Amino acid sequence: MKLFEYQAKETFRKFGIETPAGVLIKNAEELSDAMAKTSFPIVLKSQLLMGGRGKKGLIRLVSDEAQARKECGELFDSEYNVRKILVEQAVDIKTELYLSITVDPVEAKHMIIACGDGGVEIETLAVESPERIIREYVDPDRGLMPFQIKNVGFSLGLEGDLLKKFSAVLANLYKAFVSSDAELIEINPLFITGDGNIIAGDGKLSIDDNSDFRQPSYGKTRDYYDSDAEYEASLEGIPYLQFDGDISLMCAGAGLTTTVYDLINYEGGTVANYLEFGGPNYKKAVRAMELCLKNDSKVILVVTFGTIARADVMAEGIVDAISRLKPDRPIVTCIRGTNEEDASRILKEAGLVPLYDTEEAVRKAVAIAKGEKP
Amino acid sequence: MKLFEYQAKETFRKFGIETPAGVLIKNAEELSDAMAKTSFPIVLKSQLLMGGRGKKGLIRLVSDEAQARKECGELFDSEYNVRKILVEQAVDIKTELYLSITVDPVEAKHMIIACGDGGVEIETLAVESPERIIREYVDPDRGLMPFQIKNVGFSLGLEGDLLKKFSAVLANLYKAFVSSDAELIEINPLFITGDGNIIAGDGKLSIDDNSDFRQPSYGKTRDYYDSDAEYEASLEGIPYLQFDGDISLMCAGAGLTTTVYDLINYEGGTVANYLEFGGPNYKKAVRAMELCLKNDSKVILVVTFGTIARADVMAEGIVDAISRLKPDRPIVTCIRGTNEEDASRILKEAGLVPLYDTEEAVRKAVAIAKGEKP
Amino acid sequence: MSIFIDETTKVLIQGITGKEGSFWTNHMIGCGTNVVAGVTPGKEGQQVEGRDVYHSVRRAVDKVEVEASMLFVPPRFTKDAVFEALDGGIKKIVTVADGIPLHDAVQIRKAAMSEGAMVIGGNTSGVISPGRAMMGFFPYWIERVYKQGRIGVMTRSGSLTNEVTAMVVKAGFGVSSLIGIGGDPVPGTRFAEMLPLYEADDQTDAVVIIGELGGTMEEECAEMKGLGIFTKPLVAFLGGRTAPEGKRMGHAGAIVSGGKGSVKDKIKAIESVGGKVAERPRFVGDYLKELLGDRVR
Amino acid sequence: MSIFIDETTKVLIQGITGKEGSFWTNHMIGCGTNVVAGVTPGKEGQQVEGRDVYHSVRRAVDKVEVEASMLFVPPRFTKDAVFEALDGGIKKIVTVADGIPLHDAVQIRKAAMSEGAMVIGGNTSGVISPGRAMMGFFPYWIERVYKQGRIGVMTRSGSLTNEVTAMVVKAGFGVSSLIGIGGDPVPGTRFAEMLPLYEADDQTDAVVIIGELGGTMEEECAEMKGLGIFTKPLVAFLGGRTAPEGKRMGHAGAIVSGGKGSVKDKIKAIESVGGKVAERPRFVGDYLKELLGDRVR
Repeated sequence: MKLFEYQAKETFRKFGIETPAGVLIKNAEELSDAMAKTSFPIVLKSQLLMGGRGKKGLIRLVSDEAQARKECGELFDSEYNVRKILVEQAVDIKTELYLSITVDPVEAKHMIIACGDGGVEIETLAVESPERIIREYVDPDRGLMPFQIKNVGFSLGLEGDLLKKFSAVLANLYKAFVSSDAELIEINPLFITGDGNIIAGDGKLSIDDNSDFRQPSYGKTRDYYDSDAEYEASLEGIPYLQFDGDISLMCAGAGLTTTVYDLINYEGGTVANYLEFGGPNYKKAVRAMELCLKNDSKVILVVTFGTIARADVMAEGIVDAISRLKPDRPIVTCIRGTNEEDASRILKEAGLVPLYDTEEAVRKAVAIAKGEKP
Repeated sequence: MKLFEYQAKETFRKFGIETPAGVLIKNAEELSDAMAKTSFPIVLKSQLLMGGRGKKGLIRLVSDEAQARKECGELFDSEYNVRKILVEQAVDIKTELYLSITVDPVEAKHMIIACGDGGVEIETLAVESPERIIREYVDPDRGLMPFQIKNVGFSLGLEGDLLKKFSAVLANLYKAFVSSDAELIEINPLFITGDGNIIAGDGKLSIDDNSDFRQPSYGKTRDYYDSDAEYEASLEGIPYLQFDGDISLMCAGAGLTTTVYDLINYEGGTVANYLEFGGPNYKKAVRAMELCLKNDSKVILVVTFGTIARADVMAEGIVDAISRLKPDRPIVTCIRGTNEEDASRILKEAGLVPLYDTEEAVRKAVAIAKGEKP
Repeated sequence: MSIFIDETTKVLIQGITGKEGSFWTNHMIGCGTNVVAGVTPGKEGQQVEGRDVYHSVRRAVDKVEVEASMLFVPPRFTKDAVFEALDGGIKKIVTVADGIPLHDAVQIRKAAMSEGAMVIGGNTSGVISPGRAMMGFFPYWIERVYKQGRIGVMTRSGSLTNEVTAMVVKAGFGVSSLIGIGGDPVPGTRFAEMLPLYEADDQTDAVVIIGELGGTMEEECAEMKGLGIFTKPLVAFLGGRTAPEGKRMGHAGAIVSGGKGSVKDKIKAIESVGGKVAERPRFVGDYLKELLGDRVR
Repeated sequence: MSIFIDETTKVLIQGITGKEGSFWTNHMIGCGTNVVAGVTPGKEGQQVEGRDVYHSVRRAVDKVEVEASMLFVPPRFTKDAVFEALDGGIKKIVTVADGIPLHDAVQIRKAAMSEGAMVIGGNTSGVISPGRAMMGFFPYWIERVYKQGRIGVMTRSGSLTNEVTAMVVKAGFGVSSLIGIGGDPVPGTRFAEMLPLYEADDQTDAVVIIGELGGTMEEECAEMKGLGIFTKPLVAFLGGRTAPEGKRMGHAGAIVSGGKGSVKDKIKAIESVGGKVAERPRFVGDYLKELLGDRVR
């Protein structure tokens, strides 16, 4: 689960990493209070999970009250889903660094990534100037050792008091990374201020979903999602992505669903939504179909090839969903796997035409989406 | 540093391991208050660092107030250095276990030792019935894993609720071991009570002296030492052991001092004290000689063969100590190593006869102790 | 023997008395697997499918020779169970748990590497050599997917594996050993680490990789082939060719970022060393025919 | 080369700018040691004895080839410094620090073992091959102790080593390589682990062990000799024969408990495999004469 900047910064502060003085506001009315607690110039930072907020004009530096009120209103009214703004004191920046920690799946280690060019997109830099990226690998059993912190600090060209302060930041960031079961923790940029302090300018923190049980719950709120449908799907634990095409996918298995997505594109079709209800969700056909029906799609395509997710259970679920939801659009089914003969019988009894070949099913769905009679 | 039972039990409780209800008293007058807080039968446990307290009659089970007062008085007045008594509620014991953690220097792992025979001396059992001892090795980087706790528990024949409670005790004991930088942490016996609880009956905890800087200070008090001299020496950081023979050792280097101790015994002499002032203490000749002079020894034997502990500095220290303390007994010197020529000159100028061969020096000291003129 | 496991491999089942554990133990035996014992703490003395149950791995290996362990253990206890198996000296471990915490997965792989063991999974159906043995849960009774033959299959998926393998069988081939390394971001074993085993296996003529966008596992395979460590024909099917950048589509490990892990890169890497990449599952069968010609299937 | 180090071994000094570090760097060079560089965080750009100082081991090994590292680092930072040396790929490490926390020492030895490295110390004077090279601090200028020759010496002590080695020299022999494994309860390397190196060393005719009560290191040596892994003459001197049980006499590791670690046991073990145990330092020379006869000394 990706957290917002303000949440990442809360975590930073909890682990002793300094952030700019700031106040989180939920609407334009709260701006007065926030301004009372900060002094100009201030930065208005829209709390959105997407990257490139700066380029999209979602972060604004303002130098007086009138400007602040105007720009704050603009942000809340923008085309993006801005529900919270972090109002932060501007910082006297001397230089900017990049610092993050993630896992390296090949080495099976924690990987610290640092760079003297703060504010850049690290992925871009990795392609364009890989030699500027500093990497330090940490044995997960041993944890981060002091010499490794120094290695990073010296590679960044830090010395003396600044090296000491940076060492504390990195040690604390590592603690936060491990304690939070993070997939990624990132400070970009990490400010070095004119008076020699080190402050987290921006923050990313992504928590491993599989570690929910041992992490404080951040609660799934609408804020985290681009659309209502994605939010609703997440509450059900159903992987769901919103697109704006014609065909609603209702497939099982991440790899198979992705493959069906590809095949639709190959065949000239368009996808209305990616929806995967395999694994532990394979009995959630009703909820899955409800989600699909909220789209303006022209057809629902069901493709499964399950093992534990039995074909007969899948088929029953689809039939049950149809009888409950009475969908207003045709449904193409291609349900295979354990007990697939029973599945075929169930589908036929419900008046559906079971298919057995994925490509055939995809072609059928694309044809329907293009106007062919089901 | 070895801690007293009551201190070990404080640590146990801090880490969530149950101990019998108890009150520590410093004199017989405090017994009334202790009895008010417990109920009979109670156990009076003399707080001494030596082993075999039970056999020496230093632990007494008493069943009424009169008996308690009588035995408590006896303990405080005993020939041993009883300065504190732990007054504990007696426990309804069903069975007793042994449980300890130490380090294994060969495997470089933490080693859990457990045994179904609580209360026995584990070293004796190791010789007599080694097959009864359960060992579990813990990787210090990974820490104790749940399956290892279960391994120990099942080997002890525990199941169900008792296994669960034991697992908590062992997990907590391991945390205490690591957090305390312990050389040894031991619960012996570990009681299983009639009502199915697990309680630490006795406790040993020995903290690594090299880890002082990161451990809470227990303070060096007279309580921990068998004699005043050993206590005083410990305050100086000088390794010192009290014996009752004729020759005071004032040597440098642990191995060499031990060897001189052996050689004196071979030559028919007896040792008044073992004293080692090498390493960082090599400039403490005055304090070392003061300690020696407190004994009824007949001669002081100085043997060194130093590298960083320079011979000339040693010799100067001895000469300085003599001029300050004016010792009432002869001093035999055998000071070698870095700058040994200077050392010889310094000793000769002070009227001493420098020797160069350890055995010769030992023979000389033994002869003096037996009455020969220096 | 085949890759990883065959009908002689002595297999222990950790979590054998659980619902899933006992159900699939029955099927593993049905598939030919040599299940020798099981472990469930607190259940020693019981039997499942005629196999003795022990309290712990250590107590099991004290009594019975064990070469591989199959874990039916909930994700949050998987790390402990894997470490227990490693502690018992077991060098082949399969864990099907879906939902292993990421940081646990890192430690699991780290431990396996440092102890020279191979952990397959999590989030996988496991390993199967059709007609001989399996560790995991495959509908081995569906002959149009799990037909014995001479094609090795490695996969990050579940349902997609059935889809692709059915095409392999439809083209007239069968499967020698199928290894599901799992869909997690940090699998215990990576594709490339299996290739030397397939290379050495005289029952495998070619290998099919069922991969997807994200990560670098397919690129690592290409590297192995480029270095000549793997020389047999290689055909890949990769899901997510048309996936939009930055969206998490597919498994948790399947995210394309900064141009790395894109299917385009993977195709380039594989084709540059003479491997084939099939655009559709069906084409996998076509490429195998092309590469193997009329060789015994 | 001799055991562990000779005049060609490329030695790095960690903590080179400190008082002890710079003083003994001068002497190590004086003894013949090939000191190639030094490390002190924050002091890169300086020189000590004409050798470049780097911020870190990694920066040093990037520039200079290094085979061994000598640590002049306070005990509480020793674990970090050893791990840093291991991280730099250095396989021979000597640490003289006296006062390394016990739990740190366990992790140091653990790390060395798992990375196939050898850590000598702590609480030792180090390693010397007289007339050729040393890592540590020995008064190598005292010829009646540090005379070059063909006897290997291993020791847990400092001053006692001078005492015993002087007797070896007095008897007409010299020292090939002297290894001080240190007096701590958990030394990085144990006696028995050095024996194969002495066995292979064509400059060593016999080995003298200077041990003491406590622990099982001398017994492990006897086992190596019993197994035929070490076949050269072995003479031991053991301090603490008459030490009372249960008292901590000698080094921290030197405590006899429950009949284990007594000098009596050690003597029995060594003699049972044909080794000699000298009751007095002087006898060590006598036994060497007896065992080596008129062999070149």
